Amino acid sequence: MSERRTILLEVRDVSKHFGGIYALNGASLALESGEVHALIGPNGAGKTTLIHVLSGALTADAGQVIFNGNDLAWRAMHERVALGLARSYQITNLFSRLTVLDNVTMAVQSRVRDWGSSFSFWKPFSLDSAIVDEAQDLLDQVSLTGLAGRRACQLSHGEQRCLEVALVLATKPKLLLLDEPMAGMGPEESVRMVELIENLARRVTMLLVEHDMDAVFRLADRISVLVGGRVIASGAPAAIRADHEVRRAYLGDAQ
Amino acid sequence: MTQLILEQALNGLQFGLMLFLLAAGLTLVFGIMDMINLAHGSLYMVGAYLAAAVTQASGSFMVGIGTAMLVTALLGALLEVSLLRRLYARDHLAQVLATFALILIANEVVRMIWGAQPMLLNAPEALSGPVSLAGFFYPAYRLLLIGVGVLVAGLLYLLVSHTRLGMWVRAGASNREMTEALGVNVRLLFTAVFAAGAALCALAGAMLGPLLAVQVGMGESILILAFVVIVIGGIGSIRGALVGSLMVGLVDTLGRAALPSLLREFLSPEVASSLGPALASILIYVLMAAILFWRPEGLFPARG
Amino acid sequence: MRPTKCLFALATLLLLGTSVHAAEASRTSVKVGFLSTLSGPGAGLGIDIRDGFNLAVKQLNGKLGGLPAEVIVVDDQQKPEVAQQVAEKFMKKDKVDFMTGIVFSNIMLAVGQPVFDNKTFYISANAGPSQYAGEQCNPYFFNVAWQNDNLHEAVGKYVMDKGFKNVVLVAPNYPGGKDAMVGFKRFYKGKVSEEIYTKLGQLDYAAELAQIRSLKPDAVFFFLPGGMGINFVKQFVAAGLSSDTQLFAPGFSADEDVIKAVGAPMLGMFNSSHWAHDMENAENKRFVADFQKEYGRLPSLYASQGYDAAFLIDGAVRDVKGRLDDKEALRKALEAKHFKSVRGDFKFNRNHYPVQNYYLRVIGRDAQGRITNKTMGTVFTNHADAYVAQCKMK
Amino acid sequence: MGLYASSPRRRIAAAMTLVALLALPWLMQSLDQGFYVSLASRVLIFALAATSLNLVIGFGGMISFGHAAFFGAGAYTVAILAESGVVSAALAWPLALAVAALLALLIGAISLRTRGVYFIMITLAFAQMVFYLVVSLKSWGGDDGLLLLRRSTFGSLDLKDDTTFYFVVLATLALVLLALDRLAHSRFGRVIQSIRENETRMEALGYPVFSYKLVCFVIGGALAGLAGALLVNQSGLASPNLLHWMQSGTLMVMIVIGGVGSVFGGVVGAVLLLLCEEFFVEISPHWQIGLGLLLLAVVLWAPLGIAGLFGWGRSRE
Repeated sequence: MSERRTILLEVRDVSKHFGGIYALNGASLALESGEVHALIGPNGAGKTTLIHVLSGALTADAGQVIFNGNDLAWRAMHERVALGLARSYQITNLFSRLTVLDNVTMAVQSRVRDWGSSFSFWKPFSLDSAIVDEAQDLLDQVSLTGLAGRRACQLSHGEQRCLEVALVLATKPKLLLLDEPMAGMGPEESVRMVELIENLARRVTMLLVEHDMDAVFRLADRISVLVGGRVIASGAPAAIRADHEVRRAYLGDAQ
Repeated sequence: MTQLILEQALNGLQFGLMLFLLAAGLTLVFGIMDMINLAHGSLYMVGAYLAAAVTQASGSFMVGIGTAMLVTALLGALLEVSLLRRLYARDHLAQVLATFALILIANEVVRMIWGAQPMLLNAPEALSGPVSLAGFFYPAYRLLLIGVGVLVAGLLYLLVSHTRLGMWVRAGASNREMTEALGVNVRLLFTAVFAAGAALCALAGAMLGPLLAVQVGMGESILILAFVVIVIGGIGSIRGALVGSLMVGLVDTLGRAALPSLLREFLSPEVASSLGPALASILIYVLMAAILFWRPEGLFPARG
Repeated sequence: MRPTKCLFALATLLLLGTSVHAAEASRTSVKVGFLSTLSGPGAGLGIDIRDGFNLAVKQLNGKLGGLPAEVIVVDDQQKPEVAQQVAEKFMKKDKVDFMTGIVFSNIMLAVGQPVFDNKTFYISANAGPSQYAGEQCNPYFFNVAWQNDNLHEAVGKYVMDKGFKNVVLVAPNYPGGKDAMVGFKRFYKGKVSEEIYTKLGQLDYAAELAQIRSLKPDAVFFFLPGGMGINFVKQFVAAGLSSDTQLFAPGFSADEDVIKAVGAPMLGMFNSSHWAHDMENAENKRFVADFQKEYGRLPSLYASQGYDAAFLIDGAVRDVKGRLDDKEALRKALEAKHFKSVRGDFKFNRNHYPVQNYYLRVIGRDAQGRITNKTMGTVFTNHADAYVAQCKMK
Repeated sequence: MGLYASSPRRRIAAAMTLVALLALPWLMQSLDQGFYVSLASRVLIFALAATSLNLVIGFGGMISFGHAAFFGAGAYTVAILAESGVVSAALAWPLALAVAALLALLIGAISLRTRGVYFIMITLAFAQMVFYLVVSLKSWGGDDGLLLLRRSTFGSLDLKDDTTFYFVVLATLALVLLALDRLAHSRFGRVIQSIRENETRMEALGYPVFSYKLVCFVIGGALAGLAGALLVNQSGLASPNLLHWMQSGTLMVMIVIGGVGSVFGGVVGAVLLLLCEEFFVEISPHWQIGLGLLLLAVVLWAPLGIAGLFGWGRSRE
């Protein structure tokens, strides 16, 4: 961890309020390329709001977000994805009536830099076998190969979470925003998900929002703590565990 | 000139208030139940026909209006319980199509009962002349319409903002799930709101009958205007419906009256005479598109 | 796959199931396609034309020119595109010999050309657009009523003669309405302070009445057929305008259908017509009496036109002895007009429009206390339309 | 439901229907029932119009209540061009298509900023604007509409002949259906259908959703314009009623009865509705009650339409 890495994402003094309530109040954060960075904090601390601001679903009232050297202000959601920023959803958000394979092919197909845009009206998709092959590969990686023909809505909750990850991976992101990937999972499913994330960590930078502290401390290279819309501490897991202020504001309550 | 503007403004007010009678029911059904009801105009037509038929049979316009409101309210409640209830959970396309089907059915049933020719409904003799109003004549019947419109708007305001029932209705419009959780019998509330909306439709139909014509298809053109009103005002908001109705009524009437002569000031007479009416008739739709562009949820959104 | 086939088989079956005709050389029946406005605000006019036409056929024992008559009645809903579809069906499927019934000029103009191209005779019992009187006059078009301008010309002349100085004109924005204004102004040379065009089918005239009030004319001439006129007169009186302003209208806006709906406010209104129910001639007396017996109401001028249209066909079919395919002979027979009209006499001009008298009527109470039209005098004698010069037909 | 997939079986059925339709004029002529050739042209033109709306609603998931504007725009373009002497189909029809496409681009670019009910209402508002604008412009015939006294000319083809015209219409419809079938299986088709299924997710995957929807809306509008160009040639009148919102409603009824989101849904619906109208109107003037009840029944119990009942709709398990 001592070697100096490049900063992939920098959040500078971002604020966002709804009516009179500040969900984010001058939050700042820096992600180094290649790390798994966990974002923790009590409920209502503004974690999901931050994810929304980063992905472009919400616009910040103040502050700046720099991703890979690009200022993200005014960039639409799809432009951010093209820059290599992808997110998963806290509540499963799939094409529930499409098959599992179609879900993933739609995600693979989205990569303009590899396949060109999808303004192709005549050529049957079935001839784009490279896209289908890649989708099959991704299903392998999340161990859903056998379920390719099922509809997404017929999968179990854990399987749907895995499919969610496959969709995000398919966009080949530089940075992955994972919003509570283990929410609502049973113990066995959680173990599988942790393994999956560990596997991915070698290839992609991640910002992980998660409540499961065991998972967070096992996966994260660094942890930031968000309280009241502000990052109160950032550092290696051990340092965070030891941080006095964090213990008082957050972990103290939990443990 | 001032007299002309005043008279046109009164005309706009009268038109707007009658639109409000239709829009009030529509906006509540739309807001609370998230249901597009194209058949709202058919209730207006049915109300007008009932009023005409009962007035002819009984000889009394008041009896005609009363019966029409009552029967239309019952019909509305019946419709809600038997059919519309099944559509609340469906998508908008299904709602549009099912209620479009109701328009077709209602038109044919009316045609079967009362024939294809317009029906005659005359205002009471006493109201068929003009009254003197600050130096000029204005039709007494149109003044009555303005009075009724103001009265209904006032009553609705009191009902919605000062009674328990009104509180439920407002709560239902802004958050249905929460209202259910508070233990309000939402199904009954829906039926009641729908019946009340139907009664207001009948009132509008009966009141406008002597002025316009009681005929098949009368509901369709006014329905679109009512939709414009509630979209401008914000779906689910009674206040929005009132503001929207008055805006549409005044903009439409004054636009028709003033725009052609206004354009004549800037353009050649030929261009003005062809462009004037064209612009006047699309004015309210331009207004609606502009409002949706700047405020995609209307002026007074009920949901928040 | 099977459902598609089924559907197609069904369609074919339906197509085949409908009536099949064989072309015949000498006719055993006459087919008339009666296309008219029978629903909506203009319905009263179409219904009167139909009832007049049917009454004539009934008096002729269900025959026209001695051949059994088949009259196919269809509603055009006052929509040009509906009328076009019906006309096409009349020509190509029913293969009618004559068409008649259209009320409104815009519908007539939408339907006319294909009908003439198909060499089907059209006997107009109402619509008389200026186009068909002038440059576009056609051997297959006959009008037993009038040219659109005529009744308005008569009012214009009367208003001029009576010395009115400041007139406002109101008419719907369609060919008939434009013809009306042109016709009125052809004989009225005084000041017209405004020409107001309203939407066809408009029912609320609040804005127009306010405008009239501010213009302070001494007379208003309006041409608003059917329900439009009913509403206009009612609202005109309700607005208190009738005390200072004299209303004038062509017979269309002041006929029995309008009087029945409006009642007393119409008393004292002047209007023009080529026919009136109180005209003294044997044909008219029989027509008015039979019409009242059959339908329980006084006939309107529309009814008289429908009635005349049937008799024009009757006379012509009789003259050619049922050889309906000899179009040339049939045309000559129609031009010769082998019947006596209920309006007294008229003859066809070379554009196939009538040359006839026009009268002034006033609305008052008759001997039985009914509100109805009374004939006052003659405005024009043997009056032709203004467009015949442009017609190249011999 | 899910993504549209056509089976070989369905393709064979379509081919057989095509053969039957090719034989129709010959059959009708021999029975001296030329009227039905003309009727068939009309039905096929409406099938084309309904199909264009099905692309927007059924595939794109955009509930447009203003499709009549594009239908009418095509008709009026041809009629206005004919007034000024342009009668060549090779020129007038593509122009009608282009005008409708341009109008759809304009209306779509503004309307697609809104969602749900507001989208339905704003498309309706724009269609009403077009309607009232046309009705008020006297030079475009106002309430009366514009007459097209002569059909367009098309090289050496005599379009005045009902049978020739019928074949031109049939060829156009067949081509459009083929193209739509290809489109449904193309990458673009998959994208718009997925947007219909889950728009937010498509956005999160990096698709410029707005552009895809707009392109789909414009293609739908353009095809409606082509249908309008054909219709004005069939009927000889560009009537303001073509632009009326009831016309939009009727097209919607056709695709819902036929099958929303099925390539042949629009065709099935148009054929069924217009043939019913043609034949039941003679049985009873009140046949629209039956239509209303049928529509209600379809909405309540067969949301996938006739095509869905027979399983020619979207792919199933």
